[in-house]
Amino acid sequence: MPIVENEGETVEVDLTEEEIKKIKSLLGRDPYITEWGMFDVMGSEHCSYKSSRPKLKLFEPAEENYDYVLAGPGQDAGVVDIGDDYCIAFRIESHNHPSAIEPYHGAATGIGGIIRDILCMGMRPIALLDPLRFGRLKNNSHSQWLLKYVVKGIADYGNCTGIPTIGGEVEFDHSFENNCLVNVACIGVGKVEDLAPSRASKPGDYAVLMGNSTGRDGIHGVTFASRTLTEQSESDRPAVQIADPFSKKLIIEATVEAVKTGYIRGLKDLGGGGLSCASSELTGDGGTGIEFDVNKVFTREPNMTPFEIMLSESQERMMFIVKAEGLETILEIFKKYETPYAVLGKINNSKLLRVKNADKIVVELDPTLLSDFPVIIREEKRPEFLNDLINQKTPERTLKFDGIIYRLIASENICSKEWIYRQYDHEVGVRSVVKCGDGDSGVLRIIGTNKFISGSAGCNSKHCFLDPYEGAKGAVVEIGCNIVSNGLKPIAMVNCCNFGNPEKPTSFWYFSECVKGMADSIKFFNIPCVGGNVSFYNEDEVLQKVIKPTPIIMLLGYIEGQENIITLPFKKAGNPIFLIGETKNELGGSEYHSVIYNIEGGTPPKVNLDSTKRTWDFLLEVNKKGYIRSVHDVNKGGFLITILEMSFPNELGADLNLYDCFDKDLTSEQFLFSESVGRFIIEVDADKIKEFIALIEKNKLYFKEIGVIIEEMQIKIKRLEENFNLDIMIAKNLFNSTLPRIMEGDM
Amino acid sequence: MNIRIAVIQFPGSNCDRDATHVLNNVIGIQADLIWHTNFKERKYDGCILPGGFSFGDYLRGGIIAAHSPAVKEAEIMLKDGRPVLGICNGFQILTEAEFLPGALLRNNTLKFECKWVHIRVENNETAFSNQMKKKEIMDIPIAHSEGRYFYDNLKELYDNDQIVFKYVSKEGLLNEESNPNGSFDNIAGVCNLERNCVGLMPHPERASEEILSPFKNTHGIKLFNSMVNFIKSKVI
Amino acid sequence: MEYIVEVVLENKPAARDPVGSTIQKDLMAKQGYDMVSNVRTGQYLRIYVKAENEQLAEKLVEKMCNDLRIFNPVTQNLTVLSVKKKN
Amino acid sequence: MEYIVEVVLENKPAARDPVGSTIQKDLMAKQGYDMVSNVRTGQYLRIYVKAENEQLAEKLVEKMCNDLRIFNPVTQNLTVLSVKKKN
Ligand SMILES: Nc1ncnc2c1ncn2[C@@H]1O[C@H](COP(=O)(O)OP(=O)(O)O)[C@@H](O)[C@H]1O
Ligand SMILES: [Mg+2]
Repeated sequence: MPIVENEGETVEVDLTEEEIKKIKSLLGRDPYITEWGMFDVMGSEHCSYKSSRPKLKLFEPAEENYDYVLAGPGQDAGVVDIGDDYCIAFRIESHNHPSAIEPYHGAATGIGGIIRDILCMGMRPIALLDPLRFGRLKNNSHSQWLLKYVVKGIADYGNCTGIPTIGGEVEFDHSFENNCLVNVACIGVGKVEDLAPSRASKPGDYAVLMGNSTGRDGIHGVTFASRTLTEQSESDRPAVQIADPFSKKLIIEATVEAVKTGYIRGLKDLGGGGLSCASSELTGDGGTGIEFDVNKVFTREPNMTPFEIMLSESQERMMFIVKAEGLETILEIFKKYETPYAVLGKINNSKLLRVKNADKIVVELDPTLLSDFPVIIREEKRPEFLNDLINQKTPERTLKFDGIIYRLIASENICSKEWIYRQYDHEVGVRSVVKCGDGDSGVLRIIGTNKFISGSAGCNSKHCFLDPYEGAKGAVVEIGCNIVSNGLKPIAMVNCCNFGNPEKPTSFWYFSECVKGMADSIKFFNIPCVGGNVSFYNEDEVLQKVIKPTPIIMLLGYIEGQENIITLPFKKAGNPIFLIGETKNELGGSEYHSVIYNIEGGTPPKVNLDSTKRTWDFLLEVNKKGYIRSVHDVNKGGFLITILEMSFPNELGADLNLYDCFDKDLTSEQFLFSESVGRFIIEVDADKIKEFIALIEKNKLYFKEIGVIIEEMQIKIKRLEENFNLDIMIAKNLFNSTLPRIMEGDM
Repeated sequence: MNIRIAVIQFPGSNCDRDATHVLNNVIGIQADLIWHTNFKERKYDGCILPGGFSFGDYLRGGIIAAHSPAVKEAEIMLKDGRPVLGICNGFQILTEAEFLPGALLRNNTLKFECKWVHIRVENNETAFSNQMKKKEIMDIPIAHSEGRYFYDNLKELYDNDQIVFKYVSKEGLLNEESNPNGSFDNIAGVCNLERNCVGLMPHPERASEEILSPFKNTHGIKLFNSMVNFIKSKVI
Repeated sequence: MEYIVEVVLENKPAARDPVGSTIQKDLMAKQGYDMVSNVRTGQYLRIYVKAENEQLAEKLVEKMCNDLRIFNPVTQNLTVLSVKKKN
Repeated sequence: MEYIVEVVLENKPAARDPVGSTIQKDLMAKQGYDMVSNVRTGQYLRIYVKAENEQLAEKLVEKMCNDLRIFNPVTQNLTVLSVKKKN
């Protein structure tokens, strides 16, 4: 990396020679050393999105095209209006690299960061979600260690701050062995009038720094996150921060109370780039300027240099832009919560960020220079190995169907995730209406209204690996199905793109295809993308191993009226069971292939956006009419796994007659195990079958009545080439015991 | 009469709003959220120490909050017979303040446990259980990592009838499987000798509305109704 | 004068030590470290305190730990490991 | 021969210790013990281990704590406080 200097001080910067030249010419002089540090941080992939920005333009502008979007991409969090003066903020972020070397504090500070993003919109954080990826678990102490401490980190932080973790997702695959993924999402609620922009728009306002003291921890954390994890990271180790959820809880309460006074004009959290990023963005976006002395910043260690103070990424700090007349009130609130603070200075109209160390100027520049880094156009190329992979054939079946299904239900990717969500307080806040395990999404009530929101997040990395465009579309469909399954309507999306090194054309191709897939599908569904995050360099340079492409989709659901909320468990014997949506020969990337044959290839699922959209609309309509009693979308392992999952909670069985239920070109195993997306299993009220069928025919949806719920604890499968029974208690035991046995036992 | 309840907010409390919501909006009595340094007992008929992580649970759940001025005010209330309830972290605070016997240790699972359990009423003559039947079984959730009840003189608890709730199975059986954290004798909640102070690990405020209960009931509300009844009957 | 006093809080035997036994049983023994027969865990505190001399520093810390219930007498024992002058 | 090895795992000196600073600030200082200027906390382990001699006992424990990730060197340090023969 190039070394730059000024007045005898030098610093290593992760900038290209071209960028260095451009910075000098824009500034008209050599930057001071602290300014170099700022350019370095702001120019990192993590802050500048220099590789990804051209692709992210594919998402249509949310604020312009959707009237209920109050804040879109570019803000700290997306915000949507849900009526009656209430709005919802949400966002997702990755904390992959820190978690790979320090799973506990890495994951915990990830939660800390995403909470701050919601908080600094002026909203109260009310829910968390955690999509995760690790290497295979069984007989792998490294993966087990990562899972154990990542979950503990999320649990300790979320539980202590009183924010329920209402859902998440986890996949285990060898490609994540050395690069685990820890994505974290947060949802917040508030009144529209409390929305705080990340802007200092009015001269005369005060800039107040609040929260923990500034230390030497995490200097250059951002640059670290944007570099591939190599041996080099060993020496970067102190870059992982120590989590402090108790301080965060006080900061949350103090901030929410401060916002309620109406005296907060702007608000920004200190994340990547610390004080330099926060102060330049606040003034840059507000068209203003500020001058302050670094000595005003309260530090944890003596003798910190201006460079260190401006670039420290110490956790749990916020910058408030306070109306002059409200300063005293706000400071009183900070005193009540005993959160340290410093009034840094006043906003002015100089359009300059000017930082002094006593008499010496250490920063003096136009803050907008920092935010407009030039993009880099990256090369893209489809990997050659894909053709062979997609043509991979399903080996000859030797096992019986019941044996296969028992193995699938006990496999890492399909088994119950209760071992994880038990450790999360998913009920604090008394909002959780559909709790972890009861439905495909976490549903929350908005207290004081008849409004409900929900969140679900994830994607299928194996599908995306074989076909990133269809895989990303499939992710939008799968997450949308999760929302619709519980009776809510998807209204907005955020995403977290996890990919390899963008400088490598194949990695960048995966990213590019996934963004296209996401953008095309949400446009079709009329769902705005209100935010996102990109994490590149999830790649092990030494072992030449890249993660499977993982475009995590998170959707926010909304509905008014408690009667619309529906859950997953079968409710009553005698009710008929329907399979909606067509099953195709799409075993590529399926759990069947991976668990039974240990192969990754085959034809991956293709998405039919049109029929999916009509299915969603239909489901929301029949649900309103009260015709259906339980719903679960079909996902990993195929629809029999879905039926088993619905049968476990109330221990009800099913009698299935599968004759004539699928296309003649399909084999039974393709029908049973394909993971074609956009399908649902639905329990219909026995008294409403006629009405239900009439409506489904009117909507011209593909459907089959496949059987009926029974009291007996068996799933009886008839009229395939072999009839077979599944014992619900055996399957349930396999489903529930897999994770505890691996994590607490000896596997 | 106008009943007035204080819900104390310690730094790090996080079920304070939840308890206040149930008292105000479900039961319909006045409950005020009060910052721990501002609490004055005079105005209140009863008080609740809510769940959460006071002072981060750093060092030990409840220990730092036990030194708060609010706890001294609560002691005054207890001495003149007014009801004081500790839920979860509040229970830990009450034991650390020695208003209640015993201590709450790290769960024997060594993990945070968030799930619905069943508890059985052992003593229905306290300020917070007088609207329940003896041996009644209630559905209620827990969410804690330091909830293993320990006391080195169990006999004293039995002799004084201080055990209020025990963890049991759905059918009411006292066994190891129904004990979520390794508590001595499946103890989930205890009271003081005067019966006006009760602490329990489960969260009644999360079990007071049908919409939140997987069992579609409101068993938790009986604790709060008992408190209201206790306050009213004392006044009459 | 400033002193550094190291103390350890441990569970009394009756209160058990699930952390220690889990580390010994589920971690060490299973990974082949069977020469470890027992593990006990505790909370360690290093307290930096101003006092006239070593004895007083130790006394003060002991008194404070009792006063403030730094250890819970129902379940824990406290041991002073060492008292050193800070340099 | 059986040895007793006492070790402490704590956050690296440059890292924060929110537990320690909360104990110092919100418990000790507020209750009048303002002669305490700082508190650092850690996890204490007393390990009973069979080994040939003292040096080997210490080595073994250090290796084991590293191997089994009883602590994470990214954020924590391990200090052996003492090694004693068990009697
Ligand atoms: N990492 C996690 N954190 C919290 N909850 C999780 C996690 N992984 C899975 N869950 C929960 O487990 C349940 C089943 O998840 P999953 O198997 O991914 O659902 P699906 O049936 O849609 O495939 C959901 O309630 C989900 O929120
Ligand atoms: Mg689903």
